[in-house]
Amino acid sequence: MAGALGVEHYLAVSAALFTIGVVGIFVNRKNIIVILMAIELILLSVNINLVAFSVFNGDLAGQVFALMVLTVAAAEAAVGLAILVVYFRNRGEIAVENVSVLRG
Amino acid sequence: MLLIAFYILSSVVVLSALFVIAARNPVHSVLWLICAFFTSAGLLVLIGAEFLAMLLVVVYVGAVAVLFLFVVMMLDVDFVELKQGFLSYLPAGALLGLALLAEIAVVAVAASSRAPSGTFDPKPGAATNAEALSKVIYTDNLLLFQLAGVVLLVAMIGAIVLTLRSRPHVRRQSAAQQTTRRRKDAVELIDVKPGQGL
Amino acid sequence: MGWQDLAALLIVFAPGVAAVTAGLGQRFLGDRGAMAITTALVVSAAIAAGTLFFTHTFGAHEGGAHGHTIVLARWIDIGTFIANWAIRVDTLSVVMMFVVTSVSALVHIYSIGYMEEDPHRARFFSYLSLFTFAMLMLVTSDNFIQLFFGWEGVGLASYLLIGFWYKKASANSAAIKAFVVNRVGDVGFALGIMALVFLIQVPQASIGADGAIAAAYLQQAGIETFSSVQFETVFAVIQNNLLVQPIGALEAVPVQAASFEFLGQYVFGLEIVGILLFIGAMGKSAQFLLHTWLPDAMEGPTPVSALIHAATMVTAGVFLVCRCSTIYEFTTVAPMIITLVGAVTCFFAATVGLAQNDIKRVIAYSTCSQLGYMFFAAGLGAYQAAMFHLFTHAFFKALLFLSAGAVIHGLHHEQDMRRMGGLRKKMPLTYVMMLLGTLALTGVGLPGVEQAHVGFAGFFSKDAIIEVAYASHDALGPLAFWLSIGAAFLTSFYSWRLMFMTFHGQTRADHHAYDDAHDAPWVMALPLILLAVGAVLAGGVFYDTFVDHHQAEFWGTAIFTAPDNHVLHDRHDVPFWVLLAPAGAWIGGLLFATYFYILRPALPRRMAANGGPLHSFLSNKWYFDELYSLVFVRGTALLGDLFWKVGDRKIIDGLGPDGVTKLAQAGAGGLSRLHTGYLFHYALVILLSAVAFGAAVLFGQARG
Amino acid sequence: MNGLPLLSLTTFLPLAGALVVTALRMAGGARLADGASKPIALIVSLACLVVSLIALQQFDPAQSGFQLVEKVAWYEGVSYHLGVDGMAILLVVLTTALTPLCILWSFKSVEERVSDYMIAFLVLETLMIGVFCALDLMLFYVFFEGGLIPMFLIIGVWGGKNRLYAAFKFFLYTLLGSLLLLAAMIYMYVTVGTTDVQALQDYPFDPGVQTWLWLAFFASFAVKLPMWPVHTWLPDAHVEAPTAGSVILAGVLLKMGGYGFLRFSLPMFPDASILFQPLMFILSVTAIIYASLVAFRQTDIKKLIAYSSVAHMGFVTLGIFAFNEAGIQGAIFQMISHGVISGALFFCVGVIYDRMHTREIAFYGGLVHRMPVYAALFMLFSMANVGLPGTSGFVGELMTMVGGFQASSWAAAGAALGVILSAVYMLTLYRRTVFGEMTNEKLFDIRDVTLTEVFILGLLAVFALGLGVFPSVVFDITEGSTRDILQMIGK
Amino acid sequence: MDLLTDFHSAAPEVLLALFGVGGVLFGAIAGDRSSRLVRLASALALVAASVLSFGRMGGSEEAFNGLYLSTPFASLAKSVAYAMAAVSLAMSGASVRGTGLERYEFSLLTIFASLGAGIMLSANDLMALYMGIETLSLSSYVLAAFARDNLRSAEAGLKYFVLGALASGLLLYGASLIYGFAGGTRFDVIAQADPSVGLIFGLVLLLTGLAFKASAAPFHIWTPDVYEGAPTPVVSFFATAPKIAAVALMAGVLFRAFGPHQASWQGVVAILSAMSMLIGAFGALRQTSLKRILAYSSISNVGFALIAVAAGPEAGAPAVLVYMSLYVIATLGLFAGLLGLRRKGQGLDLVTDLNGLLKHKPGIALGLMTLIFSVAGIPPAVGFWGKVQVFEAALRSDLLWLVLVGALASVVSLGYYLRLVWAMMMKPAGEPLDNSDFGTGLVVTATALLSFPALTILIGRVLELAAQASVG
Repeated sequence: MAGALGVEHYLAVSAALFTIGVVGIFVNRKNIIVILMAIELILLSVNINLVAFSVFNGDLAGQVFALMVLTVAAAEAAVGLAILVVYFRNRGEIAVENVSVLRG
Repeated sequence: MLLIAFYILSSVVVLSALFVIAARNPVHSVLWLICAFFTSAGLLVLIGAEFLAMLLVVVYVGAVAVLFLFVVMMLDVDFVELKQGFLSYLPAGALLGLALLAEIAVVAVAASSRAPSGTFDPKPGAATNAEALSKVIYTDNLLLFQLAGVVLLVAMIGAIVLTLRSRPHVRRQSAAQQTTRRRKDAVELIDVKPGQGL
Repeated sequence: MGWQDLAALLIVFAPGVAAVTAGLGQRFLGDRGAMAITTALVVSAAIAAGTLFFTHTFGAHEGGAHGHTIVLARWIDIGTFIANWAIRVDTLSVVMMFVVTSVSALVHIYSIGYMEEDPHRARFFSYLSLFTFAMLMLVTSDNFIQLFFGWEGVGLASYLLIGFWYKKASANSAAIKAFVVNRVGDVGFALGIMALVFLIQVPQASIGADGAIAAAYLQQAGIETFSSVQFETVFAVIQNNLLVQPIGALEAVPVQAASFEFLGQYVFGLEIVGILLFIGAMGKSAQFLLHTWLPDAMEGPTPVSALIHAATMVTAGVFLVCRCSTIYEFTTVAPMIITLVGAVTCFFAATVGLAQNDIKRVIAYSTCSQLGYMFFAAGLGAYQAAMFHLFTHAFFKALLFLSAGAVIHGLHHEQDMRRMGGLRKKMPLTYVMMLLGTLALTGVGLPGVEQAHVGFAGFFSKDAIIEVAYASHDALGPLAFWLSIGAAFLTSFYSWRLMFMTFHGQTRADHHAYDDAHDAPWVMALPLILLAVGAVLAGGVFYDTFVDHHQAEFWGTAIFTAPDNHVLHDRHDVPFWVLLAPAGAWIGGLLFATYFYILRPALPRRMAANGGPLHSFLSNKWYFDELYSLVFVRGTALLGDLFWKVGDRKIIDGLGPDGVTKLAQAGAGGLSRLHTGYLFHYALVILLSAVAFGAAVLFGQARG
Repeated sequence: MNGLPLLSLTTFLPLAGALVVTALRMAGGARLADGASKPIALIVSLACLVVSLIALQQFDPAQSGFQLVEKVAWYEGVSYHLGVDGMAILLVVLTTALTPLCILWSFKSVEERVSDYMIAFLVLETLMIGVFCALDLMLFYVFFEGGLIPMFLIIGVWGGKNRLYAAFKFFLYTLLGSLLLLAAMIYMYVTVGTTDVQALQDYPFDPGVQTWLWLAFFASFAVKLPMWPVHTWLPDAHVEAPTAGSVILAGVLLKMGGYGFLRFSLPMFPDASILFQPLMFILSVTAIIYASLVAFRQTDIKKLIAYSSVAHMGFVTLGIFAFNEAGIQGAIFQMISHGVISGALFFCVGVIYDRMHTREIAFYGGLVHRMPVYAALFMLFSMANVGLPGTSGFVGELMTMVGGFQASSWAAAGAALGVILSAVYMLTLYRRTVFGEMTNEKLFDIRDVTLTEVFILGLLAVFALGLGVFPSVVFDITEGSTRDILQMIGK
Repeated sequence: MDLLTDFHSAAPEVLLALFGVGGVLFGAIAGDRSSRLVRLASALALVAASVLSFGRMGGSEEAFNGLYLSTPFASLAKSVAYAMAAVSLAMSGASVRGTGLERYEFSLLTIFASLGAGIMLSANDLMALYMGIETLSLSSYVLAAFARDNLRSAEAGLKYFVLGALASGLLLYGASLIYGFAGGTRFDVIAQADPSVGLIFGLVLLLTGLAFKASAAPFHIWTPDVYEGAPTPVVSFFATAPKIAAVALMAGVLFRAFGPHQASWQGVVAILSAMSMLIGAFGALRQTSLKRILAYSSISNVGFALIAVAAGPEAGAPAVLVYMSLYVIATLGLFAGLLGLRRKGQGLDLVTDLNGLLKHKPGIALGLMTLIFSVAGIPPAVGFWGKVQVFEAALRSDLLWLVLVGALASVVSLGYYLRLVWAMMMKPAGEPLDNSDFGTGLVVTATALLSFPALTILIGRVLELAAQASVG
């Protein structure tokens, strides 16, 4: 049914997404929201990985795992955005470059 | 056929992901993110993981992405000056990304040379993918399900505790107060004598 | 314990008690009390010592044949290394006790007058007694360690007394110099003791019938190998040529042939022991190269110079060499070195004496020179002659010093002979005493008429030595002989120079001082007279006993003479001119001195003024002080600064703790700067690390 | 009497005293505690001295091996194991004898935070005694390193101007060495399964392993001793420490290094010890000469004496690594003698420091005019430090050199050079401070030693002379332990 | 599949979860006035959970279809973690007063975080592990930003969140690879898998995530900032339960799931350990903020604990437990001092604020000094034995170089520990401090007495317990 479609294809996509997400986190210097989105990309790549492994191994655990990741991603987004809002209220901006009161 | 679909979808996924981090306007980023989720859902459908594909759309696009949009709008950031200097950091980022990619590639090559032992099956022991999943989620993986609940609870408490502000001077409606209100509390009859005032 | 033992105990400990009482109790006793106690105790010791000496000398000789030891207490007792507190009574120690206590007693008495005006008399007398005690411990020791105790003890007393006037910077420097130079010698001595312990390791098996003493000792200790620092045992081992097995040696060899590695060289054990011990003697006796402290020591009060730096302490080196006659009899190099050093010193010191103007310094160089005589005598095997000269020298040199003290006292502490002259009339007694001393020193007597015993003390002892030098078959004998003749001439010259400059001619003194000049009071005069008696008679009276017919019985086992050593006997066979040569030398010296200082008194002053390399060479004491100051004093300071400021601070601390601290701080600063506070930097760090770890593991996986 | 755990009692009596003072401090406030702490500390330390003397009396020098042993299991392979041999009991008594003197001294010279000071001192005493009594390496280490803390506080709180630097240097330097010791110790524990000293002494370590273990132990003990070139903490620590701190530092703490070599390095790693003998000789002789030369150029009295300590400890290592009876006996004797003499010298410095608050040599001069008794005592200790026969300093130096000579004449000759130099720097110091004219006006009113000071210095003088004249008192006691050590090293 | 059995096996966590949910309901009704009550109740609940965990030390119990495994090792770690969390929560009372932190959610989030820690420790499956981590993390993010009107707190929360999410992502990606190559998520399944490149690479990424949670260098980078910015009571909690959980989890995962592949990860852990020790030691040298110093101290101490992890299961497991327990006890005491001491109503912030503590509060100063020496591992304080155990484990596994690095780090870190002692004991007294409440003194004294002498004397019992927990 899957023909030549193999797990490595999905791994490749996932790897690309993962890399983009990772790079996105620190290439971006202006807006924290984009960083949060990059994190979502990473989680997406993980999900693709998990599902692919799950399906190609014929084992459901991966899909359950992906389900959990999905849930957590949502929760994480909520908490992350809440923190962002708190930060914005205090600071009045969300530029990544200026988040450096704490250092040294 | 499947392969063609896969290639199309996957290129869209990767491109949209790229745009997510490259877009000048965060609103555009969110939209590209939604696009990436949609196409990923398509990728999942290709291998029969329909239930998760659906969840991806529902949870991500329906909840998370909208949340993002909401916050982006709410925070009313001056977008003009943002995104400057993106390019100057790109080489370093690209280099690191390439290194990471190379490592994963090594792993992937190893993976393809030594294919996973199992057989392709998105719905082991069940008619549909959703059924297969539903059989295990509440039984074998009860603990996880409960913990997911806890995580969501924590997220909820967290979001509320951080963002909810009880403003003491804001007048709020109090149903109990309204219903228990009696006439004598509200109205006072005063006999005003002319020429005297109150 | 016979009366002799009791007497010996009294002799040794009376001064010790005196020192402690006067030192600790000066607050309660007061100056007079302290002086009274110390003088009384030392005088009683002197009387006891005199009694002991005279009975020993003129009594039954068999008593002196074998010495004996009074053990007082255990001192150091580690395994086979045992040194006791003990008093050894034999001829050598009896002679020394007599010399030490008698001179000391006279100096004590003399000091009562001399130190009259000093506010710290109690301290002074305490020191004097302390010195006497230490010196007595030295001479009565029965082992090397106790000898060393006394050895350094007299050094301490000398240090304290030279620096007695602690306000004077020069006195302080001189005291330190004396102590340190002595320490150099002491270290040689200490190394000698160590080498001896190293060498004398006698395995039980090697003890035959001959080693009776050693065997008994061994049984008593109940051990297999023993070493010793006790004279009796050590000398017995050497004389019997027992087998010894130096530590680390593979097999036992006879001690006289035993050799071991010392500072990288393979050397004969006894030779190295002998040389090292002699280095100790050189320091104490101010021999050539280690002589520089003695003239400076004249900074101390004059009685101190008489007692310590003329009569007793400085002769300890000679005593040591004689004590160790056994060692030197079985070695060849060590005695040659002694002879050489002694001969050179006797001449060198005499040359320097020519050009000194300080009255005490002249006598000090004279002492140095005379000690040289004693040493080369001992080096040539005539230990008896050395001891004899030591004995006579004690009297006439003490006399000279005390007389000089009387002059200084009379002139209100003027020591420069250029500001003296013509004192003969002002202080006639002192003049006579000084004259007697000079006659004794220069060795005036009738040569060749042996049985008549006509002459001053120095005549007998010094001529005996000169004859020995000629008679000796030693390769260095002729050198010693000619140097000693030369030195005798120079001695005569500078002695008379001293006499003439001080007592004759027109006075050059400040006229107040000259008018006030007077003879010494009786407390000072009495010791002078007694010493003069000694200076006149000691030679003639004891000649037979010490170095002639009765010497063998007299010395008994105290001095060991090898069977083939006939030098004392051979000296009787020297040609007549050899007997006349010393006389010629002193007459020549007298004539020259008369010419320069009586007939043409302006001449030497002009010579001194014109300088001339020879004069400045001599008056600057061959530039030894300058050389040592440059090499040792400056060198030490330089090295000290180098090690401290560069070594410790820059290198050790700089590279060590301080440097590391700086490095750590810098590292901390770097880390702190890396911690920019920027999210993307943090993310970068995390990702980079992850990638790096991944790469490392993949690489490792690929390889392994 | 035999039933009493004498060593534990000796060890922990001071700690109990410290707890009492602490309780007072917490409950009654600083003022009350300050007043009461002095008599309490003195009484406790004297009681401790008495107990240690009883222990000494119970100790039988004729027996070999450890005596007065107490052993309680602590955890696997490690036990609370106390016991002493001749060397240890003497060092214990040295500690218990010096501490009351230090405390008595501090009555006057410590004015601030008296109760805290007494607490620190008593705790320090416990730890020091523990070091010498411990027969388990782990226990030893606890005491050994624990001692850093009170000493750090003593230097840091009651020290001089530059105390921060000195206290940190002291702590970190010694700690670095100790940690290597710890690593080696744990390695031994892993290998043998126990840290019991006797068991480890009996265990035949492989020669290659011995080398490394020896080096690790060396790192610790060399710093503690201190040996050249890791000695530089000592002058700084001494200079900044209060008088009593310097006394304890020089008198007892330095001895831990020598004790460590004798108790552990030699018996446990005989092969390595022999292998490193040349190195130790070189370092010892370098220390003797180098430190003496540096001492000669010092301008600070305490620093000078500190460097002299470095030089004198060089004799200790020289003797120890001679591997013969004379050397080791001499080394032990030298440790005790140095404890007395250097302690006394630091007290001597303390006398004038308390009066003038400076340790600059140049400040002083001509003290003998105003302080004749002081001058006499100082002279006595200077001479003892120089190693004049008749004082304890001589016996230690001579015996270590005799021992050293038998192993290497070079070493002995080098050490002998140090003997000359010691005279140079001590006499120069004495001359510059005590002799000469009194030129500094500030000194005109300086008072001679008080009765307390005379008592303390006099007592030490008695010991310095007594041990010099009758050293057999010590040798008889240490003979057994020396034989044991030599037997274990196979010589 | 008896649910009751499962719940019984996981009783401590079930208790916490139930309490948490109940607390939410109660708090919602009672409002912020109830915060004090909720806090006390939460502390009690944690104590109860601790006791329950301790009771489970007897043996291993599997539950929830093998997702959950209660090992003696985990039970002991949990017991300590819960107890410490309880104390940290209880003592936070004084310091949150009047800072806007006095809200009941604070206690509940702590409960949930502890629950997450507990799940982490008992996880026998990658998914359970992940859920545990996320429960803990999400609560922690919120807690860090809890002082929401404070910019520093918000920034701390933001940084913690962003980096934490990144780390989670790495961890997850690693987990997905492990799942893919091992064919399962259960630890026992993973343990039986062949060591393929994918598995090992996944492990590295997983380790990255775990190292982040444990704040092991170089993934420690968030720690100083978050410690500095987050409210002190929160930091004191961070230093206890999550720390133990993260380190013990790392040990658990590596020992149980990757035990057979020790050769692959030993090097990584050893490097993590060495870097942590060194960075923790050097980083703090020039810091002036107390909390930053404590952050570096925790990094360094985690490094020491990781030595034991690198040493492998046999030698390392008890050492990890002992080390972390002793460290956490002492750290807790230190935080109690920091929380309780105030000057003119302000908490202590800089090292110089400690000046002259001995004069004003001799008891607390003495206690804090003991605790500092315990954290630094100087005998006779009990922290020393942690160090000994760790070094012993390392030497049993031939990791001498780590021991040497540890020794170096010890010396360097003493540089700043001594600075604290210096400030407290030797600096001239500053302004007098406010009266601290009874609880502060109690906690400081109690932890100090535990650090020395109680546990020093009873160290044998402690070590036995740890050994028992690691074997059973």
